Amino acid sequence: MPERGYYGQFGGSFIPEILVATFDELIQAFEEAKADPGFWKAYETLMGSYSCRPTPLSYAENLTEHFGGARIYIKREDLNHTGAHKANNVMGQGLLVKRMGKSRVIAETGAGQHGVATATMAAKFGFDCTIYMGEVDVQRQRPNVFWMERLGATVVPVTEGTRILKDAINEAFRDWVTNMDDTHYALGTACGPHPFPEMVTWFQSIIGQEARGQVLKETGRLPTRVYACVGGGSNAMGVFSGFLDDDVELVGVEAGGRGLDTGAHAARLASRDASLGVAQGYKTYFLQDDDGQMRETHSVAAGLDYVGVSPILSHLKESGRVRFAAATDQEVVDALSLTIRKEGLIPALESAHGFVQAFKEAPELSRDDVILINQSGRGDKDIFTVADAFDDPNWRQFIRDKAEEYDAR
Amino acid sequence: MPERGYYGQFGGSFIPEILVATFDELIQAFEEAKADPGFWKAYETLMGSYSCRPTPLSYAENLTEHFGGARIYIKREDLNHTGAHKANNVMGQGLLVKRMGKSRVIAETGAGQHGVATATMAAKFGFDCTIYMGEVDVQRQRPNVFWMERLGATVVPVTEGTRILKDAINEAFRDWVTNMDDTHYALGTACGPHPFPEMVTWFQSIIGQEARGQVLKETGRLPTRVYACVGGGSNAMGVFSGFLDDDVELVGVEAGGRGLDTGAHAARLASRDASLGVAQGYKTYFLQDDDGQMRETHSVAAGLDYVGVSPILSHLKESGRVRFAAATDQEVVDALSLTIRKEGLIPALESAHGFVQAFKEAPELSRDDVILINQSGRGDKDIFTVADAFDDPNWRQFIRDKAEEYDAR
Amino acid sequence: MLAETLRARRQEREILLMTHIVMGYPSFDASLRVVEAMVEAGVEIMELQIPFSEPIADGPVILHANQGSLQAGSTVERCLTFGEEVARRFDIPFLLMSYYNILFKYGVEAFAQRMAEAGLAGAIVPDLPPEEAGDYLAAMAAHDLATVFIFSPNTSDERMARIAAVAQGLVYCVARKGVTGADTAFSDELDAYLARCRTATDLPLALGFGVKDRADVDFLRGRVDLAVIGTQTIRVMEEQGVDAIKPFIEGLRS
Amino acid sequence: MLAETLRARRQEREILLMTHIVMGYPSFDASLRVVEAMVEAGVEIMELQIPFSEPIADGPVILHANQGSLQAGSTVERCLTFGEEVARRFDIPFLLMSYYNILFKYGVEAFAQRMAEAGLAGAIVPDLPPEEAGDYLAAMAAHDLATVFIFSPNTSDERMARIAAVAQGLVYCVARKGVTGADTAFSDELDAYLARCRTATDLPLALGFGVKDRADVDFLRGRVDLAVIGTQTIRVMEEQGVDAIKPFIEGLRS
Ligand SMILES: Cc1ncc(COP(=O)(O)O)c(C=O)c1O
Ligand SMILES: Cc1ncc(COP(=O)(O)O)c(C=O)c1O
Repeated sequence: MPERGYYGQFGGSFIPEILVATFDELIQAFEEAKADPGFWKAYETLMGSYSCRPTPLSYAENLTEHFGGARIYIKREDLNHTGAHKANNVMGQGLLVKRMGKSRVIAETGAGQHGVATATMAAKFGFDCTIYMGEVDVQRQRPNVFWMERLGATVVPVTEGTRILKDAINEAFRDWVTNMDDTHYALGTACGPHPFPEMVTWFQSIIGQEARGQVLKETGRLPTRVYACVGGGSNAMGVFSGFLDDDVELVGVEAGGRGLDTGAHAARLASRDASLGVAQGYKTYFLQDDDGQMRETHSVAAGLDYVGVSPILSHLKESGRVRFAAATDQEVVDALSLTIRKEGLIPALESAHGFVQAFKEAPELSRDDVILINQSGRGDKDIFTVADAFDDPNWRQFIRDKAEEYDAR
Repeated sequence: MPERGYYGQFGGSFIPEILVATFDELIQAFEEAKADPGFWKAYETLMGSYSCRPTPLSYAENLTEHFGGARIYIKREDLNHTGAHKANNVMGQGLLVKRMGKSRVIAETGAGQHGVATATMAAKFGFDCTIYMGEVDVQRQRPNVFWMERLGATVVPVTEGTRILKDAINEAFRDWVTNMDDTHYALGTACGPHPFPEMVTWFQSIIGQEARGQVLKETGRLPTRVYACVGGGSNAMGVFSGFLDDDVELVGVEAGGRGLDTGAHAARLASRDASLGVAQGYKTYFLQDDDGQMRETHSVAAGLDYVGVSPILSHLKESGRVRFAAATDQEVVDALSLTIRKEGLIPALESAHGFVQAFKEAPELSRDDVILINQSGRGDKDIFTVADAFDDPNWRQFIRDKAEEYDAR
Repeated sequence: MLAETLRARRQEREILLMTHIVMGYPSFDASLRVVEAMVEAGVEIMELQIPFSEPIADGPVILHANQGSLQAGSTVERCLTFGEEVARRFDIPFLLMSYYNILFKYGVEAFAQRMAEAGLAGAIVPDLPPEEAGDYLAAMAAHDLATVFIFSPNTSDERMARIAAVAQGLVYCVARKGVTGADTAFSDELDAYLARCRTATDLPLALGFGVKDRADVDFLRGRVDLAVIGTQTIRVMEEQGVDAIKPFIEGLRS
Repeated sequence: MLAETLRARRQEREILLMTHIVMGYPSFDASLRVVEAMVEAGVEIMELQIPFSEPIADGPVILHANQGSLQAGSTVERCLTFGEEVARRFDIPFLLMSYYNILFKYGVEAFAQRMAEAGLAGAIVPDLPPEEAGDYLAAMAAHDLATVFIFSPNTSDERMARIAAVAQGLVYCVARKGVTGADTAFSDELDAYLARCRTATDLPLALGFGVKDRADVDFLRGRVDLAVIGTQTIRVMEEQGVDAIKPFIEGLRS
């Protein structure tokens, strides 16, 4: 029996018996791919020709001046095809699916970002594709649903449970349990049963590999600190991977929502509200009640609005290797606003969480210090959410006018 | 007196006397920059660290299979920061503005793409920024207005004339005539008075330079044909620049709108409806009436919806070096749809015009042939327009629901 | 002990019935009446599911019942009390069924102790494969509780043997891929699979997933020891009310 | 010839007035009544603008008048007929003003010939710098028409000389940066600029852009030969009607 994927006490593989053989097959395919240098090469080639890897490292000169402390560098995952780091994982899994000879992919999606990325991968590779998405998310993220449909994917609104991301994951597992023979479940983050946390991290490690080399080349030194937002943990693990063995402080930033003391947040590692549990196939910190029922979470950023967190990050938290913080919705909007104005960059609301903490700490550091922020995605894909976050009256009027125009048809 | 920028009988500099000195200064700065190898180097460095140049060349394997003719390659300008080739021109002009010591930039915008790019450049360089945009476009392109405002730009709705792109250009000139001392007008395409056609082409030539090397490296040969959409002509000139001296057929594709025989189009070079004229500071083919008054144009793609066209392209048409075709709105939506499904790529509606003609011609060619399409921008920035073009009822419902949600506040 | 009980019953009847309810759905009152009806209708053993917010292996009907129960306010404690109540009152074995997090949060040892005190016979935990089950196996063994595990059509022979080594009471054979509640085509194709199951263990075999009427049960006669009726009883209750359950169950074998 | 006419008038008056209308705005009838009023009020010369869809150098008021005229259906032909009509009827020189595309599409030579036949004195084409004006200069010269060019505050001395070499009739001095219609601060700062203009040419100098009332005209007395009233008469007409124009013009110098 293959390795079960534990990181300290976290991880594992808590799956229905019917899926065990499928996971065994996946683990084997993944192990073979890892052992085959040609596979990583093919992955890099694909990402270099279809997406735009290596993504640039941008020096945020104006923000650096503004805060007057450490030099701030930004890793530009927003420039990936489909607009976020999600593409890395998905295209990697696509190659693996081809290797396994399967013809269909399924995925969960919350914000829609991973759904669009998966539908894109499926179009490119010629796979059938079904995306599970909580009904609440289908309603609020219609633009992404529109694109998934154009890409040829079937988007299934999940009407059970809280009708958001975690329910979409459950539903994807239900599909997989039925269709595992020809279907691969392309999980979107470094969570879930083994080998997903490791596999997603592996594909995302391309971020950290590139970033390490780029920072060194650009500044002649390693960064003092690296910041990344943490939803499931894939972009954070991706960038952190490049620096785990270095004397570099790693900081994960979770969704503080309306504040850690309000309960309306999604901070598993930065708050005291989470506890160890087993759900969705793996063991980690979950936001759950005393009975073990999962709680509702809240974040302005749909992609961070999740009850669990990568078991690898739980382990790195426990071992002290990664420090965790939380950013509130309001702080996120402010940091986003500042970044747009000062640098002409539009981080995704998710990514902006990392910026918040970096901005808090940059002034404490000196000009000799370098900090690196992972801009996991671009915010212009989320105009509806961002416009609401900024509470823009002109936007509301535009939508009303548009609705009237449609009504008049 | 500096060169006046004629290409055959096209081009020139028909400007009010008050701007002559400003143009002289600009021409001089541009000539100096061109002569300074360090300038181009700085430009490349900026585009490599802030945007993601070189942009990839993607092999469209599925489309190639689908059409069964020439191998189809796609130059990925959609992966630029801000989502289109417009960034190349704008960042280049930004460097020039810095060199000239000015502190404010203005620009016209139609679709909003050039406006967002300019506002981004201004944020990055710390310039004040005013964007002129026809009132009609402000209404239909609100998302871009939203981002420009977030980027710190003042967006001025132009309420005169037909209230679209050409009127915004006039208005930008009116601003410039007043504020030329500290202000640069960052024109968005290879049109307008000298040196704009040449200067914009120069910055955009980075596309063709890269693409030529990439196609050669990838296929061991030059493309048989290169396709690009033509609004003002900047992305077309950009990619064509790389192949002007080669035995490569260059094809520019204009907006055929509802059809060339309906009058509702923007085909200056591919239709017989245009004639030689002088407006907005330069001489070229314009869609105008017998009195010389500009006509209304139409295209599903706002960025191609313009009365004039680059004087360099008019010249290349006259000399026979570039062939021109037109794509109708319906053909564009179909080509867009196919490209999304087959390749997971979402070209902008503008860019999709180039795809239409390439798709018409690919089957006539053999597998030995290589064709290159310039994907000038990404379509997901235009969800409102694209959703309308696809006539998606779910989208309309989403907007209605959203409007109700806002009404209920 | 559970295995013996079931074997004894099997002497009396060619096929046994195991039924399933989600405790607290739509209410604990209703659950009690359903258990009563089932026992009266002669079922030999029952699964009592403690609802979980993420029931990953369950199909829409049971999923919905999980949520309904939670929304109505059921807690783990209330479910355990209910289990104790029915175990004391009715003379058939009851299994608890839930996802591992429920046990884990409760404390696996404490959970097992509580089960034993309540007079329950054992448990089924569908997301707990034997590889992850060390603590659970120890605790259940310490309290003489049956650890029911699952075979599936794509469980290898080798793995079946390994599962059988830790299974207690009975083995639950999943009839097919998929979640609970979908139709299963009962055909001879099943035979090869069930033969493999039979070779792997001499525990009583229960077959579930999609058993819904008398024809299905007839088909299973001679092939397995127990037929599991899960989703279908919830459907009957939802569509025809609690009173319809007894005749439905009786009709499956009469 | 135009220069002589103007110089002669300048003997009689310390400052001449040049006024401007957009032909066909709001109607050709109105335009005719405005010309009449202006002539009666004693203006020495008038600019008649043929509207263009892209009047790049004009400010909002004149821009709006261009569009209003076009929307009301005015054509180049109608404007030329109007020009001919007023030139025959009133005994002052009339200049055509328009953007180059109007002349270019008509055919520059044909346009000049038509102007001459109509008895017009010359033209101002604000987007046609001398460098681009080869055909135009030839055609205008062939028909003895004045080619009015423009000086601006940032035109260099050297360039003024080059412009002066092809200018005919008068030189139009733009008072400041900006488009027509905005306020101009008439101050001594202008003097240095006007001195440069004066050095560059001995043609009559007209100063425009922002001249709006008697104080402005008074200021220009002795500094230039002509004050140009452009935007302000359109404003007066729009706000107070055609009848207000005559008293307005008369008030500028009385
Ligand atoms: C742009 C972006 N960043 C971050 C995340 C969070 O995911 P993860 O923590 O796996 O990187 C998401 C998820 O949708 C995302 O879209
Ligand atoms: C994506 C894209 N492509 C093409 C164009 C047309 O401009 P040009 O012809 O200058 O490339 C535009 C203009 O907005 C654009 O946004």
